[in-house]
Amino acid sequence: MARVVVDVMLKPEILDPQGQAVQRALPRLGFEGIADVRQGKRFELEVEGAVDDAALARIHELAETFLANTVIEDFVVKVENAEGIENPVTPDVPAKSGS
Amino acid sequence: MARVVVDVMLKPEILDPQGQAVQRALPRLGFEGIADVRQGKRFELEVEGAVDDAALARIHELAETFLANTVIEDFVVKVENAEGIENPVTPDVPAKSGS
Amino acid sequence: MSLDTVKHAEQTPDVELPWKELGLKEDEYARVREILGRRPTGAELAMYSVMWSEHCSYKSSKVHLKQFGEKAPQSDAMLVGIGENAGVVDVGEGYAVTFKVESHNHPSYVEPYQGAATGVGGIVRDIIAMGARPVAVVDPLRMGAADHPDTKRVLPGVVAGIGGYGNCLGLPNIGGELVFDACYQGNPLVNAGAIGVMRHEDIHLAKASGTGNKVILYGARTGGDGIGGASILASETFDATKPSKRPAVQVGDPFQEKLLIECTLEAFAEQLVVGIQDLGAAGLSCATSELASNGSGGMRVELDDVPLRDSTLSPEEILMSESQERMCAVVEPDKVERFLAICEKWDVIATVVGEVTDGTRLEIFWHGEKIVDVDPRTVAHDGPVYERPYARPDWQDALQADDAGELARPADGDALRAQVLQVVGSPNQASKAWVTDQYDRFVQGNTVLAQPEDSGMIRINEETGLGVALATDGNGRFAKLDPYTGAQLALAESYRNVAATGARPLAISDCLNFGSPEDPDVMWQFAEAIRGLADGCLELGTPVTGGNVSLYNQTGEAAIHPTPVVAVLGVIDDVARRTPIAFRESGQLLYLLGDTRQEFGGSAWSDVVHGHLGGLPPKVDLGREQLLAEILISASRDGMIDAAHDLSDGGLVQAVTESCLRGGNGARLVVPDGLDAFTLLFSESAGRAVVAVPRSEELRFTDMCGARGLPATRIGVVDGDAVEVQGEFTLSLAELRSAHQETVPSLFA
Amino acid sequence: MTARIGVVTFPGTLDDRDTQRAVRVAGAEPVPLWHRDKNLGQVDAVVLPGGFSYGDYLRAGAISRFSPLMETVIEQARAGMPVLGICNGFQVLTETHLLPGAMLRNTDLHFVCRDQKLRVENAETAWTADYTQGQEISIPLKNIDGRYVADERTLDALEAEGRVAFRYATAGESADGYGNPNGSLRDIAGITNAAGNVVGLMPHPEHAVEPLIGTGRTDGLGFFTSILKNLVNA
Ligand SMILES: Nc1ncnc2c1ncn2[C@@H]1O[C@H](COP(=O)(O)OP(=O)(O)O)[C@@H](O)[C@H]1O
Ligand SMILES: [Mg+2]
Repeated sequence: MARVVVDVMLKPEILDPQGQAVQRALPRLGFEGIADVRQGKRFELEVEGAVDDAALARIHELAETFLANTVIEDFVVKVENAEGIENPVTPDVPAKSGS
Repeated sequence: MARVVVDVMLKPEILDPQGQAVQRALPRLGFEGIADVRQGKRFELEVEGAVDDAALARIHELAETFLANTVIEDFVVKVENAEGIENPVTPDVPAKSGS
Repeated sequence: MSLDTVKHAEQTPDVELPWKELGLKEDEYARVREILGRRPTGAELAMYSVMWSEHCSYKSSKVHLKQFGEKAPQSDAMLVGIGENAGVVDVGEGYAVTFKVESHNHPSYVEPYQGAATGVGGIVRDIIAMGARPVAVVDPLRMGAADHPDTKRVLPGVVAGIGGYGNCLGLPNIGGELVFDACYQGNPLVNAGAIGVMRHEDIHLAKASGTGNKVILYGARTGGDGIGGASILASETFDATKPSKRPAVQVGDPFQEKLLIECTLEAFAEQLVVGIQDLGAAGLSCATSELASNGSGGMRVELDDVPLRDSTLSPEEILMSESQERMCAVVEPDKVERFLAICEKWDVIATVVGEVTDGTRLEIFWHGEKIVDVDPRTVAHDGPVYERPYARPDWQDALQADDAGELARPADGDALRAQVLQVVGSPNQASKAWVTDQYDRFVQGNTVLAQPEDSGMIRINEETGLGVALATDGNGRFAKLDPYTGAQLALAESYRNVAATGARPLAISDCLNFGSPEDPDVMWQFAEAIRGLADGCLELGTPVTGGNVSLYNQTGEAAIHPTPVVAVLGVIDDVARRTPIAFRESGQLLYLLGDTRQEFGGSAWSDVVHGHLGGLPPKVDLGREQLLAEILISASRDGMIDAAHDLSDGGLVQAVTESCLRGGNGARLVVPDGLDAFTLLFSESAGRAVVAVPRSEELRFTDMCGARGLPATRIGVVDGDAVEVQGEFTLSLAELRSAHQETVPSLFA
Repeated sequence: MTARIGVVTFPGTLDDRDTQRAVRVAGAEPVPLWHRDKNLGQVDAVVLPGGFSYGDYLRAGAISRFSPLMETVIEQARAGMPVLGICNGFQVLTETHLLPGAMLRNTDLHFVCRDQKLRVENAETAWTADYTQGQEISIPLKNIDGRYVADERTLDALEAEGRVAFRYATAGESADGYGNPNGSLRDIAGITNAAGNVVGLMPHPEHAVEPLIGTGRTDGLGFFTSILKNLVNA
């Protein structure tokens, strides 16, 4: 079983109240030097069978039509390898949110 | 400015209804072959200055005391390199949620 | 290219501006040039184009809307009328109430959650801007067919958005509607209403007066949201290097809005505010031009001082941005420090961005250069006015001739029983608890009545029990059959719902949802609906305090049903006397008030059983509505009735089902002389209600009805655990409950 | 001398005024407390009311718990001062670890507002003494992050020590307010610390103190009369 990760973040120009609330709390917690915080969603999909281009294309479509709302969100699809390092996928389909 | 990513996921033994809702919707959308879906949070921190061990240790502490609630959640801290590949950090402090 | 300053505009009269792309018509652009005596700067063009849009200028609707003023009934209650952010009425004991309904239809289709959420945010800011503490919200909704896959996307998102925003803001949701109809498939209606309460002396208006007073912008930072038009101007014409896509959808931050409420009310309480305006559609363009034109002087604004979320925004974009959760206050110089301190206390960013001048111009500066120099009235109030052509549609006669009275009726008691189950279990008639249970109705601790009661009711004064009631209604099917009557039926139903709870109707607000004004059929529907509403308000003595017009609700050529939604506000001296819908006591007598006629045009029965829409809607008799209301109010005040439920879509059987389920008691009904069971159960004649009368009060109650000339027919008794129609059928409460309560969850949960 | 009960306001707190009213209805004196202050100003007990402090962003209660006032509340609670956390207040108490476990999104992912039946499991805490063991009460529930979770060991310990203060009553039809509304483990609606002075629960007793308002029941008043007696007897 392979793991594919879809990260969904609000587009940079869209207000992120959650990230802002975290950032504004940091000084109170004694943390400095963090210029910006954005909060998004992470989906971990356990895929049966091979994660080939066809499978990735389907997951990309899933992300675009369902996991993310591309009116306000961007997403990235990644395959996690054994070391836990995530490689962003750039197949024929663009990995960044299309529309 | 460097980007550090903190991924926060519910511990495996905790019920994740959001992930389940996604998974349940998949067949309706015509998707098969996805055995499990978990939904978590992704924080992108824009760090001023160098992301050295000291900075990472502080972010680790931030994640442990604030970004994640380690009663229910695990977290991973990663540094994003120029290619967008995220390397999990395993410094002296354990990268998986401790406590 | 360099900054398009006023000076530059004077020197380069021939520069072509993208006025067309910004939605201005040729003659409108010519008019702008004429007003200014030169070509506008990019920033000025941006302001005129948004402020002269249909949404902000009411250019197609103005000529009709003025009837609300011309036909306004005499009313001592009106403190602030149409034209301000929201109307204000006197409810006694020194209290004033402001309320309004607005639409957020199009954004909610694109992004249901955020569209609906920001709809709530916008209406609540209108209420705060009047000086009031918001105390409740309502949400009249119209969705596409219940079983259409896209409705499964839109409705749950809209409900989650309304709940997500309103719940987080701490406003009880006390009413609304949810109607499904295929005509709304590509264009759902998301209307949101709010009520606020203040003392008379706390009423605030949107005007900037007093030379030297400071203009303070506070709340969220300004970002690139909702500035479609302006970014055309900014990126494509003036600076091609800019990202050309700015988001058309805004993300709401209810937490920020909650802070805005608290800090604004604290500033009001310390009398720090001369004038105030919320930032809604058209953002700073609207707020500055309206504040300046309603006040006595001019205004000077330094755009560089506006706190930004995105430093790449152009001045045009800053002026147009519709970023949520922002307000603009005018404050005397020596009170600025205190105002800013209150904002700081609530973690709200506040910045002085300008001041009131002794001139008459609105002047806006960027990097030290003047980029706007206009008479603010010309932006805010002197927009174009259209006399759009309208004509009675050629299909209207055929529609009305298709009489619902001809439809096949149930042959016997068994068939009638089956149709009753079918109707009370249909998506439109079924319980909406799945929706309303996602809304907090208890917060603030003053909710006397909420869904599924006839109207919401909020206590205002803990000591005296003074309260207000609000109901919203609209029936697009009736309005399609006859828009004049349909609008009056919406008014009558909402009025009746308020009276049924024991409150006295005082005033109304409305949200008029229609198709394209460029279609003469639609324009006729619109004109007729307004005429009906204005005539109706005059007759009932309930003035229109304000409202909202939403046009262009259509998919391609197909317009939605004309959908005027009417909100009636009522007042009750002591909320302890409120009348709920529940049949709580076995043995109480059921009386049907009003006349029941053969009226099935546009009815729930014709829709659910026959998929039919045709004929004429029920007849309206506003004098009768008034009489019914007086009886319901007197009966509540004098303790003569224990329950009342108005009759509307679904007819008597719908009302009895709801009252039985709510009270956990059954009812035995007898068909009175002169009526057949089918007509008794399903007719939708207006001006009716069912009441439960304790036996000890029967004589007093019937005497009162008799003396005042209201038909009151005894139709049965509260009893048992079934609804039984003698000689026809029996339906157990359990069976009715599952039919009524399982439909909506089974579609959407 | 009437008891003084502090009611904390964080940015985004919603039920502070209602809670003050409930304290008043019970006959005590409500004292508004502001999150930025450190000083509790002579109060005998503290209520952390419901709402969406900091919008519930990040996690419900996660940001508020770092307020200056909470430092003092934590200190005083450890020293025995009665503290009641309602809904968001309960979430704050778990984030501070004054109470074990955590609160997650309801299993059906919806905000739920309803009149909820509860069983009183521990009628000996500072806030529940006016109820009887096993008593069924009905008070409003309204939240989206109300699912109580803790690991099995913690849950077993809570049960063994009698620290489950309230459970959702599951006996009847859920339409009537029975049933576990959010997937809370072991139907837990509220818990207490070992000493019985710190209690947290998801439903809202402050919305059920007047016969006319809300659900029309006064089942929640017992919380506030309990604490009054507790303080007078102390
Ligand atoms: N979207 C909604 N939001 C809030 N309350 C609603 C909504 N839809 C329906 N309701 C409530 O449900 C109850 C029944 O609605 P409806 O049948 O439209 O009432 P009526 O026919 O009396 O106008 C009313 O109390 C109404 O306020
Ligand atoms: Mg009604």
